[in-house]
Amino acid sequence: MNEQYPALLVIVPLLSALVISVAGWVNKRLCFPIAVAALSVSAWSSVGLLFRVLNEGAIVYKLGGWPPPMGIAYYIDYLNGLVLPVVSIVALLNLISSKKIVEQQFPDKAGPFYTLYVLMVTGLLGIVVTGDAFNLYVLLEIASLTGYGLLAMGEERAPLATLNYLYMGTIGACFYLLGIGYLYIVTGSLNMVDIARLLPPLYQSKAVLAAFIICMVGMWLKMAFFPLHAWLPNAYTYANSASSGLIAPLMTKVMVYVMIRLILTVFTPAFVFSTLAVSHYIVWLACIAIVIGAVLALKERNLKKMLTYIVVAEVGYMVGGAWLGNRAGLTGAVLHIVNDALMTLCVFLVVGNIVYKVKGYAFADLKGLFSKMPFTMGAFVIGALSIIGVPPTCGFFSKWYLILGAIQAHQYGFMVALLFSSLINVVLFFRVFEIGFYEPFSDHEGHEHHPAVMAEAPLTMLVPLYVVAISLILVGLYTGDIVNHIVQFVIPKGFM
Amino acid sequence: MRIIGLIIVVVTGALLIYAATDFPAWSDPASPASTYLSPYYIEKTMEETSVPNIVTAVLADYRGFDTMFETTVIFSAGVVCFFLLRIPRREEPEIRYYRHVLTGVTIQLKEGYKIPPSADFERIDAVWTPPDLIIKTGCRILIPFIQLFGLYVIAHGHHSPGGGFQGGVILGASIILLAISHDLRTAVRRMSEKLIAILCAVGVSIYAGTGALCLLLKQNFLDYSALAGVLHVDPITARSHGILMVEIGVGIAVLATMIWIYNNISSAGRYRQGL
Amino acid sequence: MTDLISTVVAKYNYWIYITLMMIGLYAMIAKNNLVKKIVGMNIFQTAIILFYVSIGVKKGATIPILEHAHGHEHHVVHAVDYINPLPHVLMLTAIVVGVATLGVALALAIRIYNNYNTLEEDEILAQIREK
Amino acid sequence: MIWPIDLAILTLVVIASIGALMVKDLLGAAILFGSYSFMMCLLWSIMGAVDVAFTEASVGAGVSTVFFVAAVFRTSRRTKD
Repeated sequence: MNEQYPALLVIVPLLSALVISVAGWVNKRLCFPIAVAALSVSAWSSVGLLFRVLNEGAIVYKLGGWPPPMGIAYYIDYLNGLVLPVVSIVALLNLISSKKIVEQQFPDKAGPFYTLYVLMVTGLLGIVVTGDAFNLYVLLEIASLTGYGLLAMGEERAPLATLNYLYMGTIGACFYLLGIGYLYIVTGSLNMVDIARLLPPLYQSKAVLAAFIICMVGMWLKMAFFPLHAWLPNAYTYANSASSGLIAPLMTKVMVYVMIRLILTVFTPAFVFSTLAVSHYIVWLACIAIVIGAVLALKERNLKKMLTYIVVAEVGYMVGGAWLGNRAGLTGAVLHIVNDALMTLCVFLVVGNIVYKVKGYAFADLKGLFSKMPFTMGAFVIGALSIIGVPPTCGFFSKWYLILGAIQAHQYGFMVALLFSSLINVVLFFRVFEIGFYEPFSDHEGHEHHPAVMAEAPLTMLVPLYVVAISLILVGLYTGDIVNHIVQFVIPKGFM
Repeated sequence: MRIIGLIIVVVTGALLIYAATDFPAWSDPASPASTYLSPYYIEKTMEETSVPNIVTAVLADYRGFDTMFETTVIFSAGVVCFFLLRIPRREEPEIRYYRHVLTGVTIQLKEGYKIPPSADFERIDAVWTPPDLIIKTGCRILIPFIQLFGLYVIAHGHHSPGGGFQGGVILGASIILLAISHDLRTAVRRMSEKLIAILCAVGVSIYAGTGALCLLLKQNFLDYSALAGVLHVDPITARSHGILMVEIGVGIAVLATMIWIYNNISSAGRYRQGL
Repeated sequence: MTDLISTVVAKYNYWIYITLMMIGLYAMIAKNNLVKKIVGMNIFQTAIILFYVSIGVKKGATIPILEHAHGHEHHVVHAVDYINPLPHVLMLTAIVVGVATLGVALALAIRIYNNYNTLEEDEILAQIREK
Repeated sequence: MIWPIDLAILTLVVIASIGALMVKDLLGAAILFGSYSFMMCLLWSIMGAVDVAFTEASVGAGVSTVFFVAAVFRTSRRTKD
């Protein structure tokens, strides 16, 4: 049974999305259980796949029975073996906590919502697992289209923000398609490993250089890397909290994974770092991304928009780490994909709970939340500490590898940017703690001095939150094992 | 905003032109794209899948996984349009318009009043819709033949250009023609929204189900040669039948999605008044 | 000079695809009306399809459909005299993705029109600033 | 592969695309966009891509124009630029 895991991983959510769509018309209550069952099967098979990769090394699964260059093949090695469980578990946890939000905001459209939710997870899992460049484009379109649908159901400004996201996202996806076209016209193949085999004699050709630039610009656009990040804050802020809880932690991280996959497998680090000596400028661009992301977050007066700017800064971490060009930097980048997905999920689940109970996420609505919603704010403290980078949590360890890589690569600007953004994060989060903790007692005209009655979020929203909060600490403690067993084999031997 | 646009356009255009100088000359048979992978498809399709139309064979068999996700893209577009636009039906009374067939006089009734369906009054969308008897009867005659042609295109995808997508769109276009020539209510009465939504999911699940069937028969996903046992036929023609089953699934999915998207966009989700 | 003209004419399709793509990209960035941006997006996508299909063209080759006699005697098939079918398969997907994105974009445009009663970007931003 | 027709259609395609973007009325833009898609379909059939031409004709020229016109009817024909 377990040699069919790669197929089950993507097909079960796809088939269940269709069943949910029909169930939405026949009997609405069935939608949520089917969605949870589907995502748990795919989470189970992704963990099973990770263990199979640990035992047997890279797995190739031939779709339709045709050998790779002719047909489409799944190519699962250590890199996507690590990212797959993160994507499916993050999606499962957010799904559990989104049940109450959906019932509160659009109860009669639960069927389509869960269909789009599970289809988006199918697209993301497919992107992470596929070994064919064009197949990755089709899955990218599924993930983006369902993302537009999920993000557009929100406040009054949500459709406009999502339409801008649609324009930028379509340009990004089409640039990626064009980059694959340039590779196809020069090599004649579409399979990633096959292209990497055919590329070396062509390293000097202008078409391959242009293909690389276009693919990179396309991916930077999709992951909202600094100069191209204008669409992200509005798109994620005005969406309903169930969709932003799914898309904020996953979409940008999976795009960073695709960028690392392009660097490591398709264009091979030899081409990227030696032929193209451009990594120095991109690390500087990442520094600017981190600094601008942190500074713009200071300006915001509402919690959700502040967090979206922190997501933009985190993308700067990962891109900078990947482009440092040494082992520590790339380890930090890959580890940061895992950690940042969990951290962002924890923080956005907290926002979901707050919006569910308080119906607002501006700083004014956060008054006295520590007494009203102690558990939610407790998890928010753990998430904030992890984003700042305090040792027991996982945020510290990936930042540690990034700084180590920056020093080894003599990119001191990147190191300074990392430390600067950590300090800014401290200011950002403690400002929110201060409002949440001290605010209700210090406002003089408020006469009610009795502590606010505890109005905590329902249990189905608290349990996933605490699972994530605890996992932040566990992943932090087991970083050594993760690096030694998995991330170490991600980077090819020849890498200095 | 225009200047930024011009700068970006000029820079990307220069990069693309700079790279295009390095391409192999246009339409020369020795270019890498035409000498690496495609000769295998051209020479081996007839032996391995007995389908003369190479594009359909590559589309549904060699790279069938792509096409399954492409059908999922269409399906998700239909669900997104429904999710965004559809306003749940609240039975509040509406102003109705009728036209007396013989004299052509149009009547506007206050909210909640109806004329029972009778031969000499026909319901119209709004006061200004002119009586278009010629268009209606013309379309009623034309639509069955469009649908016949659509079915032919799906069924004949093996031997001639065409296949699931083209046939599905033509069938969808015939129902949209009905909705445009008459009015949205007759089209929705002919194919109700629930039927379309379920047909959409059924189409994609025929495709994914065929693949899953091959999975159950101990082969990799979408490996049609596994169907040889079920269809009692040798693996090569099993592949051809597998491709046909998949094309039918795609046709149904595309048919239903096109109508679904049209219904939601043209009536902006209220399903009362279409184009 | 003549080789310059021959190189330009030899790759005429690629210059046209680049101009079309730039027209689409410019329209998406500079146009003020949201539906005009959607038209620009579609032109952008069809330009990439033009690029892919012009990869597969071969001089003196026929369409990628094999004449088959039902008698099953397999005359040898030479790859040279058939057009490369792979870009056609990829572009069927790209066209369908283009329509799907168009449908979603128009649905969003209708929702925006319901909220702001206009489709001009500057008028919408003015209304947002008022609120 | 008739070479001059290919050049003629390519230039017509560019003209139609610029026209679709410059015309001041959205319904006109939708119709011109339909003609642009139809000319692209001619281009594919000249280049031998018959399946792509069939899809572009039915999907590109056919259904997208219907969606455009339906959306323009539901919003407004007025456009400033």
